[in-house]
Amino acid sequence: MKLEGKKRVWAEYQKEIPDDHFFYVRSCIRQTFFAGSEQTFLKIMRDDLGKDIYEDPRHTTCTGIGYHGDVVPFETIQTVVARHFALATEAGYKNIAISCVTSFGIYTEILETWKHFPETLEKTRENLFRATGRVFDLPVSISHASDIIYKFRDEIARKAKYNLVDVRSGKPLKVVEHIGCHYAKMFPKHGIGGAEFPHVLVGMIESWGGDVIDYPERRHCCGFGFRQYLVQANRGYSLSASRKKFESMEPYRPDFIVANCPGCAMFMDRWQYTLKELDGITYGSNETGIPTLTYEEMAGLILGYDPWEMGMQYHNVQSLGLLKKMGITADPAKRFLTKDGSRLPEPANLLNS
Amino acid sequence: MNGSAGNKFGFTVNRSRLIDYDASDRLVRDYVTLREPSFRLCFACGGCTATCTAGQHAPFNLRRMNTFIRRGEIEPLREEVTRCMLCGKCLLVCPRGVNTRNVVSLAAEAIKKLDRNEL
Amino acid sequence: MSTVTKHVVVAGGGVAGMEAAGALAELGHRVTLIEKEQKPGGHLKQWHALFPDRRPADDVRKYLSRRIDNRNIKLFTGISVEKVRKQGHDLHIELSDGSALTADAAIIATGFDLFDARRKEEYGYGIYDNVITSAGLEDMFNAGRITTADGRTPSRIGLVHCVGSRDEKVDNNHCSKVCCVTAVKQAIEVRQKLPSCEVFCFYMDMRMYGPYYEELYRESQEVHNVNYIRGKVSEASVNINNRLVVKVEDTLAGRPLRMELDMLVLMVGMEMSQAGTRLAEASALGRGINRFLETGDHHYGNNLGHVKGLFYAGTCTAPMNITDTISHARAAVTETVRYLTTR
Amino acid sequence: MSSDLFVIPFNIGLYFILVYSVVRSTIWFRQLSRSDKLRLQRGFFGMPFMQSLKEIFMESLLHRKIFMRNPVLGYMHMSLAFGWFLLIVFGTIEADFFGEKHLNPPSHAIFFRYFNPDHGAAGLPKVFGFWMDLLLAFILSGLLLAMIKRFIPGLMGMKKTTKHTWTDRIALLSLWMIFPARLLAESLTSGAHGSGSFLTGNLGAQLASFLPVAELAPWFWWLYSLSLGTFFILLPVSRYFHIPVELLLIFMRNSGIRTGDKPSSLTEVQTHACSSCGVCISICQMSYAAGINDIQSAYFVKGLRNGKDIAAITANCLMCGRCEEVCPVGIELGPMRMIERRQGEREFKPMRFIDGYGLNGKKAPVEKDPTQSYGYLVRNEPVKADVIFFAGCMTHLTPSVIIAMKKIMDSAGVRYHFMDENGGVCCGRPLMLAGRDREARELINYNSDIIWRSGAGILVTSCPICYKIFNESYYLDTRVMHHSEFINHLIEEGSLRLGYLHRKVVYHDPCELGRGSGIYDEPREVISYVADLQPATQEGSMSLCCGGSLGNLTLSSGKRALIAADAAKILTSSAPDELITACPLCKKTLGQATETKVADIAELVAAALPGPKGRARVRTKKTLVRVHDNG
Repeated sequence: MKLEGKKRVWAEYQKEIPDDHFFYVRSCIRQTFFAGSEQTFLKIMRDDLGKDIYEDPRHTTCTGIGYHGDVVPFETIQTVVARHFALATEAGYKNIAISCVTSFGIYTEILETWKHFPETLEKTRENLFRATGRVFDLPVSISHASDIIYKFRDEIARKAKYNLVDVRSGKPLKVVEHIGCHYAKMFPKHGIGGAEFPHVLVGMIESWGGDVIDYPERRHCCGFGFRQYLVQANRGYSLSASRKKFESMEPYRPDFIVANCPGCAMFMDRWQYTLKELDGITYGSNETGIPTLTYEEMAGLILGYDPWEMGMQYHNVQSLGLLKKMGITADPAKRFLTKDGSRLPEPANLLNS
Repeated sequence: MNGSAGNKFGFTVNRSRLIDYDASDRLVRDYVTLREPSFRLCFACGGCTATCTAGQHAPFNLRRMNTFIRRGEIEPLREEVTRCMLCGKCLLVCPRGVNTRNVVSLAAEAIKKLDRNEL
Repeated sequence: MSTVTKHVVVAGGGVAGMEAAGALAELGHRVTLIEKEQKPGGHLKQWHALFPDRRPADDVRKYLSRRIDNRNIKLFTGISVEKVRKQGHDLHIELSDGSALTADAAIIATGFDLFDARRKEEYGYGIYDNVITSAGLEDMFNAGRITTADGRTPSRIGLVHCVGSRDEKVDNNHCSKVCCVTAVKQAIEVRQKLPSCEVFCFYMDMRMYGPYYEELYRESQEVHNVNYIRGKVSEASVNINNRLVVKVEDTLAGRPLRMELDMLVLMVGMEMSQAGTRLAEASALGRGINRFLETGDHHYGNNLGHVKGLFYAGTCTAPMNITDTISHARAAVTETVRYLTTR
Repeated sequence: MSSDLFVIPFNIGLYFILVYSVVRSTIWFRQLSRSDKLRLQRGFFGMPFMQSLKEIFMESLLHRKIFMRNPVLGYMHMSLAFGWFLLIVFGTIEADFFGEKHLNPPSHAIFFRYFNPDHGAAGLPKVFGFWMDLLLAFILSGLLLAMIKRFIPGLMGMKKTTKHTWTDRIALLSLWMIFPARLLAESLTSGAHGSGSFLTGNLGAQLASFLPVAELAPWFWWLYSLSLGTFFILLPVSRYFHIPVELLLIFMRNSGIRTGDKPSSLTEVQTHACSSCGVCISICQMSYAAGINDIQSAYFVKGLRNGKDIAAITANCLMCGRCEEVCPVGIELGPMRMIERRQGEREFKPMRFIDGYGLNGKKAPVEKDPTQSYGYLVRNEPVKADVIFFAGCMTHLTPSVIIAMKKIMDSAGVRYHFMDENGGVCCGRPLMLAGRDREARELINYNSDIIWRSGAGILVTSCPICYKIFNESYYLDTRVMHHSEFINHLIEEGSLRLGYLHRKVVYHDPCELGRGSGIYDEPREVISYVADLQPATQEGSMSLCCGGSLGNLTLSSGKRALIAADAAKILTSSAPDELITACPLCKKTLGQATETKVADIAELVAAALPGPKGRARVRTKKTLVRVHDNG
């Protein structure tokens, strides 16, 4: 592997990420499954990086899942996204920060469409105005939230309380990074590092002391594939895609997986349990499962956030071993207790618990 | 489809359609090629399949079978290979002079041997 | 034939330029041959053996050296032709060193550039240690050693056809014509030099257009046991043993295929050369959709541009093999001489 | 007198081989099927026995067939076999007449000169001595030829000679030693005693002039006895076992026992009856046209005899049947190979001679595979017709034949159903040729069903391959006709009006039609009715294979082309306008090998049909052309 080669590719795929003043749009899946992650992101932005990031409670789903699931027409989704732009315009924001990779792909696709087919933009303006009476300006920049963390990765590294390092051996942790397909595969120039060798998570991991695993199925889809997952009978396709990835990364003995897409993080976490049930195989060292983190959680751990406060206990694969390896003391007994000591519901069938 | 899979999930892991070249072996190919070197010459024009007598009645695709044998994918051939009537028409149309009839014959033989662990 | 000596500038000292210069000089014309590299010979300099008969490339190199060994030819190396402009009856030719020449006619033979394999990022050229190009393999043949980056003898090599050719993603819809037969030739050479090494060609179509090419293809299967898989490699990666893993659809099986390789050779195609592009743009020469120089007529004016007195030879007009390049250069000379005598 | 120890090796050998022959024959007899046992018993006490004796005399002793094919080779075999036979007969008579007593042990006859060194000075003994010397000279001349054949086969008109195993070599050496040793032993003894006739006497006298003949003589008597003894002992494990076994084969064959389709005593007797004479090698097109010299019947039989893995040899044969036509021993080589092909898929277990109950013990009966291979075939509604035309797979690749047949049948007003017009099912013969009878049977059943339900009286096929299996292996209530027969029938019944084409044509007999089915005359009658039929260089029972044969599973296309080119060259040597055949495979194969137009008999006949304005006449036809067997 020649790092210069990768650096050259990375240098070709750099994009402008604004410094401050973001309009944040949340992700359906992330706020459902990893609600703590979005909260962590906002906290990092506001408290650690001192940025202005605004979210409007009136913003809705982008309807991307419906769009990819063939139930929401393109005209509709354009109008929904236009409404978000209108909210940003109304709040005086020109930089959009997007939590979800599906949404990021949708926003990018729509902006590209409007660029190449201006009549669709006009039609959308008309549709939005007729439906809501709102008008909007086109945003100046579209960033995925991971782009923003990527941009400030070195600043975070300077404030780091922990590193991606095995505290006992001093060796870097081995990290599998997974990029959501819609982040760069559709429009490589909109993703940091392009589609083949994305740099967005690699940059974070390397800045924070970890080693990235470049395994053969690195580019492969996690298996979400809307139509595959949304129809229960088709989920076997989804599951087999995830298994392909696990089998491919397994020989490298990864310490954890990190994804920038909420769907990917969810699938690569949950499917490990399903595969254990169906195939009888548990991946990861000592067959304990491979912890799957969101990049917000990874950044939060670096900055010393309480893993239980970030909601990491609600992952199917528990990360106690990982935390210990990083030297983070987190009391397992407090995983399912609220701050005031009352019990939280405890999920069944946890791996590595 | 796995909709009726009898487990609590209602689906199972799909079998991969991937030809994993490193996970399979080429015993049948080697058996055939050693005995019929002209097997190497096939360039998959499909002439044999087009003229095939058996192929008019049932799925029997010598062109694709040759490819599978070369890749070491024997599973799909187990039944197909027995459908040949050995009539020899394919011999006459093959532009590369592959002894197609012997290829099928040897492939069937090799698969039987494979199943008896004799390859 | 002209009895009066004329001055012709030949831009580019590759196969076409050398042949054209030699033929013109033979007819008594004064030729200025301008080559941007330090030595003439073009891409042929890098070749070890030529298809289809695998004769040493040196044979043709020697022929071309003899061809330009003529006192009528003045060879300038290390400079390039930057602009050609009509000036009265003559051509005003500007060179990269700032100087200029006046000529009665000129032949553009700026040739081609090999496709930069790094642009097909998914193959990891320049990133994975053992992804090389066809030119790189030719270098290995010249060096007499085919080894992986860590010095091991490869046990399985894959050759990917159409890298940078017939690919809209890199804006090259054209076929580079020679890569298929080059792959077959190189596959045979690898099998001969490393008999225990398996060789796989991943092709979209086998375009064996020239004489004895198809025979070579047959030989590669019959005698050398080269394997062919019809399908374009979609991506390459490395596994934990630092072996390459390629993914391809075996279109004849109708199923995706994955295999490990020790070395992946990218059969890089031909593109209009950068030097030729500069010259064409500066001189306002028309170019086709494939970005090569557009000729006056595809069938009977294939050496003509639209500037009178300016002729095209070789791969600056389209991909072609050495045989066709030499013929094309000779035809350009015929056109040039006709122009000089009837002007 | 028997105190002379040198006779011991001979005696051991002789009694061993006698006992062995009895035991062996008994085993073989017991392994025969009940009906074959009855046949043999009946044959032993009837006409077949006389026939057998005659055949043994003509073939085993005189070697008539080899003689007719190759006089020098015939002389060689005759001198050795007949000469030796006479030597034994005369020697026994001599010993009986002039010996000390009647009914001497065999050794007395064989070593007569030793025991009677002074015998033959004058009178009747002298005449006998002369004859004995003459016979010995006769044998020695044959031996000389045998040696020449061994080392320079070309001189004997042989291309190749069979390869020998080590037991063969020792047996050969001992055989070669027998007569020179006898010559020297007798000459030395004669020299010492001043006896002997023109050969032994003169040679003895010569030797006596400078050698101590009396001291040397016993050594050569030892050598003579040892050679005989060694030869007899090695006989069962060498190629020379054929000498006694051939006699048994003749009896079996004349009693009506046939090879059949399963291994039996007869197949085993036949493997041992082969003398490896090599005639089958010289005649084989794969040998002289394609340079393949290790698969011929002699090698096949030898491999079978020696228990070698002969799967490759078995498969690599055109099954053209030419070798069987010329085999001097009359071994049914085609059926023998077919039996082996049927065994093909089974695991190979080498057979050793000693432990042998032979082929019967060697292999299990054909495996019964319960699964159907062609279960996918759908039974269609039958079409009723008087005549069914079955083109066959190969004919579909020669559409001109189909068109011609349609024209002919339409012209003759035949109401026919074209059974495989839209692609039928293979007749099963190619599977059968590959030894896969079970699968073939499935196809036979499928096709039979269609034919039966059609109610047709005549089944016409334009493919000899189909023809053969329709005739031999289908159970039909339908007359099966090759299209050449059918056309002949149409002409004879006067329903086909044909003109005459002024073309010189040569007819090529397809293997499956001629040798395979015995149809030689009908095509010739048809052809000579419409064109000028010229004789071919090799035709009838010795006609050539075109090279395309489906009988061979492994022959490469390149080798096939060589055979085709050679056959085409011979067939077109008289520069005919057209080369006519009656098989689509021959047409295709030969068509690629010659510039001469190759046409099917149907095409020729169709060309002779009257055009819209044509004036064809119905001629009475009876110019019978007979095949000249030049075999």
